[in-house]
Amino acid sequence: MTWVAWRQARSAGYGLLAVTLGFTALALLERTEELSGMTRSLSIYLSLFVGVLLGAPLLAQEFEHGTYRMVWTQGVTRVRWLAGRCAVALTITLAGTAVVHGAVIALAEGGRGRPALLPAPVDGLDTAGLSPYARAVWMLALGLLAGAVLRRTVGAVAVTAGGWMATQLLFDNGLPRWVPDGWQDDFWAVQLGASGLLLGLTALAVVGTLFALGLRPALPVRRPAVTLVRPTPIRPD
Amino acid sequence: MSRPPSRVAFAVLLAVLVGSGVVAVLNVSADADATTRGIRARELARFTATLPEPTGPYPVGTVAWQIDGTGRPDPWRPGQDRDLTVQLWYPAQDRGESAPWAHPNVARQAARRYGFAAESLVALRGHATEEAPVRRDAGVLPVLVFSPGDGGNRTDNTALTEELASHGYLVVAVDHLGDALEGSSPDGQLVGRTKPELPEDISREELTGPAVVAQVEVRVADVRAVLDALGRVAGTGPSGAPATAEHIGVRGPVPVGLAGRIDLGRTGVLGHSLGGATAAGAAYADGRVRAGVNLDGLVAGPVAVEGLDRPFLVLRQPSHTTRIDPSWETFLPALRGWHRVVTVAGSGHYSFADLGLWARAGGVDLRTSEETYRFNFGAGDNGRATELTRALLVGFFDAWLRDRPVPAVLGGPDPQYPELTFG
Amino acid sequence: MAELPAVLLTGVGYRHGRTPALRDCSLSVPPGRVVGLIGPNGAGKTTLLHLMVGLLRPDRGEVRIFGREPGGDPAILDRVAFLAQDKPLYGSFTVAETMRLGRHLNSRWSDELAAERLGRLGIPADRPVRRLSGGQRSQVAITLAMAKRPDLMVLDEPLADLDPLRRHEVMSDLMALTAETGMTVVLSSHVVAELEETCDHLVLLGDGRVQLAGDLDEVRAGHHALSGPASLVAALPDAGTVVHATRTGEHAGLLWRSDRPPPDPRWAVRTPAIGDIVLAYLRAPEASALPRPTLLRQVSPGLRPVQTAPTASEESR
Amino acid sequence: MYGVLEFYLDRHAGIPTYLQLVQQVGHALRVGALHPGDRLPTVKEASAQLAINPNTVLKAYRELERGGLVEAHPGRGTFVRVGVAVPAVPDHPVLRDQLTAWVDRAQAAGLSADDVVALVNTAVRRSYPQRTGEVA
Repeated sequence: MTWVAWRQARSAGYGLLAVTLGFTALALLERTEELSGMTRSLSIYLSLFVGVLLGAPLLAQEFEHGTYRMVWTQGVTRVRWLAGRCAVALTITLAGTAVVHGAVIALAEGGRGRPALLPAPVDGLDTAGLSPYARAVWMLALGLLAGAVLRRTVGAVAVTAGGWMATQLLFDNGLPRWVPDGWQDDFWAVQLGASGLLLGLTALAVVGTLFALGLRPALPVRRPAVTLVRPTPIRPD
Repeated sequence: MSRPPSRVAFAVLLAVLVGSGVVAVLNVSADADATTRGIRARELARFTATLPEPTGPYPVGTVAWQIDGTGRPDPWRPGQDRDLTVQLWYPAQDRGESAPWAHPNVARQAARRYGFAAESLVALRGHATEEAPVRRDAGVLPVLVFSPGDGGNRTDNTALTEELASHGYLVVAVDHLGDALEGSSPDGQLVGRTKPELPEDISREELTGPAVVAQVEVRVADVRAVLDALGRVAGTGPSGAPATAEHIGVRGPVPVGLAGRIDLGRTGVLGHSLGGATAAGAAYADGRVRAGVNLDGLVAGPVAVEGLDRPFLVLRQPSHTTRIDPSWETFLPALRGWHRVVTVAGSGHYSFADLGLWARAGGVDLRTSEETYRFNFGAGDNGRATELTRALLVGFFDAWLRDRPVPAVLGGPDPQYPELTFG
Repeated sequence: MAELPAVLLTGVGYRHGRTPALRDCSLSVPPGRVVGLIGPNGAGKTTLLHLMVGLLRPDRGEVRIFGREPGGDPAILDRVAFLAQDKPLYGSFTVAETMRLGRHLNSRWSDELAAERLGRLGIPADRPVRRLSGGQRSQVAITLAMAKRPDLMVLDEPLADLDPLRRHEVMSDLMALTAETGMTVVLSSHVVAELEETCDHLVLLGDGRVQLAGDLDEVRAGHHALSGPASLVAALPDAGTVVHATRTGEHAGLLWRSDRPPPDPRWAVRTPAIGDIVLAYLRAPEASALPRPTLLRQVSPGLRPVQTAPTASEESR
Repeated sequence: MYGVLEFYLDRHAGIPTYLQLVQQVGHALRVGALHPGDRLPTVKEASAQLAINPNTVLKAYRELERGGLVEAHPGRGTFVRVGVAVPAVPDHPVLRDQLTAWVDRAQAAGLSADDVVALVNTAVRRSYPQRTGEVA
């Protein structure tokens, strides 16, 4: 399953690799005062790429090309197939996010010995700490859900992009306002709170995806017990 | 059972996953660390802020006044007259208890803005005695009006205003209310900033654009209103008698010996940053002004093109060049009176304000990049920068308001002042 | 233990949104049969096949493949191959990669079978699927299904887009594999002639309902083409049913369903061709001849559902 | 391999497929294309070659077995019975030669191939009234 999942994610993976390299190049460019903070502030777009390149087409393309009928009738259950594909997509997502995050910290800002932007927990909510990872995972899951429900790549991409903007709005405007006063300066409280929120949304999206695929996980469905009986032969007179 | 194990693919996947997990943990902890350092700097900057002792021969007295803006509408507070608050420093007869640097309301809020613990600034005292009688042997006092930087308060440059007072000047610093971030009435009631904000990343062109010009114009009018009010104070009351001058539009105690000692015939203006532009503008607009100093500020309005025919001093930090400030390109060549452009090596923009003295101890650097820090606070010792600025200001005004010889510090390169370059 | 039916549908209903696609479909296919699923376009063939392979779940009734529910059960997934009508494949995969996919996802996969068949058909292994001709793509898809070595092979209109030579190739390989493995095959078509030589079991689907289902010989033996005076029609015995009748003047021609021909010697009796039987049923959508399979009886929930398929003990009762 | 016998299918003959296979085995024996002891194509080979249901082949072979012509050796295949007594045509060279000469004469007399077949069928029907099929 691993190979199949990787083979299917390959082109999206290369796309994301290119994006990652782009960010690394940006980070190397970010050496002058004018560009200070550029890589970090642009890194919010990584999750958009994750959702649009990796998440949205993952299921939408299967439906659009009808290949789900081929792959779901192989000897591997839908749940296992989806788990395999998600595992690979998740790995690519986390690796890409880690590389870009690392480029921000080590290349763009590490050279100057201190972060360029105020990474106060509330201000740095969208680019610092755990939230880039939580955000990327959330976008992946949203892309999956959109693909499973809409079954069209273009639509799924559009919904995912819309979801990204909504998330961005939430992080820019909503969340910083709602953080209670005492937590404003507590990095872990703010990060865990925000990431927890996103991971909660992710979990909902995953459950929604499973439902949309007709898979009812973990919910014990009580089916009426059924017994087969032979019909009593009726002797014609 | 011929399913070939895809162990290689699985192993690669696992390795990448574990690897990125490790990198992620390192990244997150680096961010957490950086953030925590930032918070620590902001939260835990508990230090003892100090101001250097004035070097002049006289002790210093201080008092705050409200100047009524009767008949002059306030552009930043529609429907109100443009009232102003000013702080006076002057040579005092005796040295008494030092007054606080600023009212606790002002100090607390400024500390919060800088990321200092409130006590650091609330506990800070200058070297002036409140309402002290004016020094009798100081003679008639030349007047210097000080305009602080954009958002600055009347006490933001106390290290300089006290110094000038200790050398025998009446220094009047203005709270441009509605512009000052922690502007306040004489009794410490805060008046918020209501003027329209200039864009944070203001472009080179916008720097001399109409928005800036309009704001400087308001400030210039403020300075002229202060001069008018001082004129009214100078012309009242018997010499030496304390008086309250409500009928002349000035509210606040007049220190013993002040009335009649205000020599508006020898008036200078100076200011920091946007206040520097105000100084240049006031010198251009008001014939009463005989000399002016711009401390690392731009120039806006007609003066930027037409220049001045009176003595004018420009102090700058090394990064403030015509490359980032186009106003100097036309202004400097148009100066026709005695003038100097003096660069203070190692200084930054806030080296000309009290904040520069506290930047390191207050940990302001931790939240900006090195380059931004250098622009704001310089690479060198701001104590030394303050020392040099004081010497330059005293020397300049002594020369042009008191007819003393131009001192060595202003004369040109001097081995005693290796930090100063002229051009 | 008695052999479980390869395919067992009991009272299956399915709706696409509000439109009913299948209504009360019941059928039982013994293992080893080659089943022709015949019906006009839109009769619900594809829906029925999707239900069989677990791509859809019935709204009502039960689907059992070798006694188990299809779709989620890996034991069944490994035993069932499905070829959808448009023969979907990943266009970016090469032929070899497509086969590698089959090998990775199926435990009974035969590399030899795949390599032999693709080599014999001259399909280049390193070419991406999207650059193959339509016929070659179909052959790759069919190979993917065959190399899985399924116990039940479900093919939706497998011959629709193939020329006669390719049809022969496909059916030849399919029949060889059937002979070799004894697998059950279900293939759909709207052309009965296409399947006459290959099928031994017929399921006729009309308008979402199973009209006719059974072994081809039984179907043939149970129907009689009668011609004779129209006046005799009313006197036909009750033990049979007129599926379809035509009248020209005093003469009547009918398809008569019964175990034996009518006793009246004035009828000219002929054994009808399977194509004629199918045609007669298609012309009379209300007619149906169902060898009623096993019935389902609901047991109150809470009782342990012990059996989901007939077992030896059931059989011997 | 089934080089010995290759089945063919006449889809328009109106004769059930299994019966065509049965007839072809009988015909092959008569013309000497098959000999006692020869192996018939396996069910897989035959159904692949003709693309027909293996059960049809099985049914034909069972029919042949019932007629005593062949016998199945499980695991090895289906073989023509060794002791089978077939009035094999090769055993009657004189009759064959005479028929060949007769056909030559009919051709010389201007009869078409169809005419010849019709004549032969008439003769066969007269002498073998129990038989129903056509010769060609």
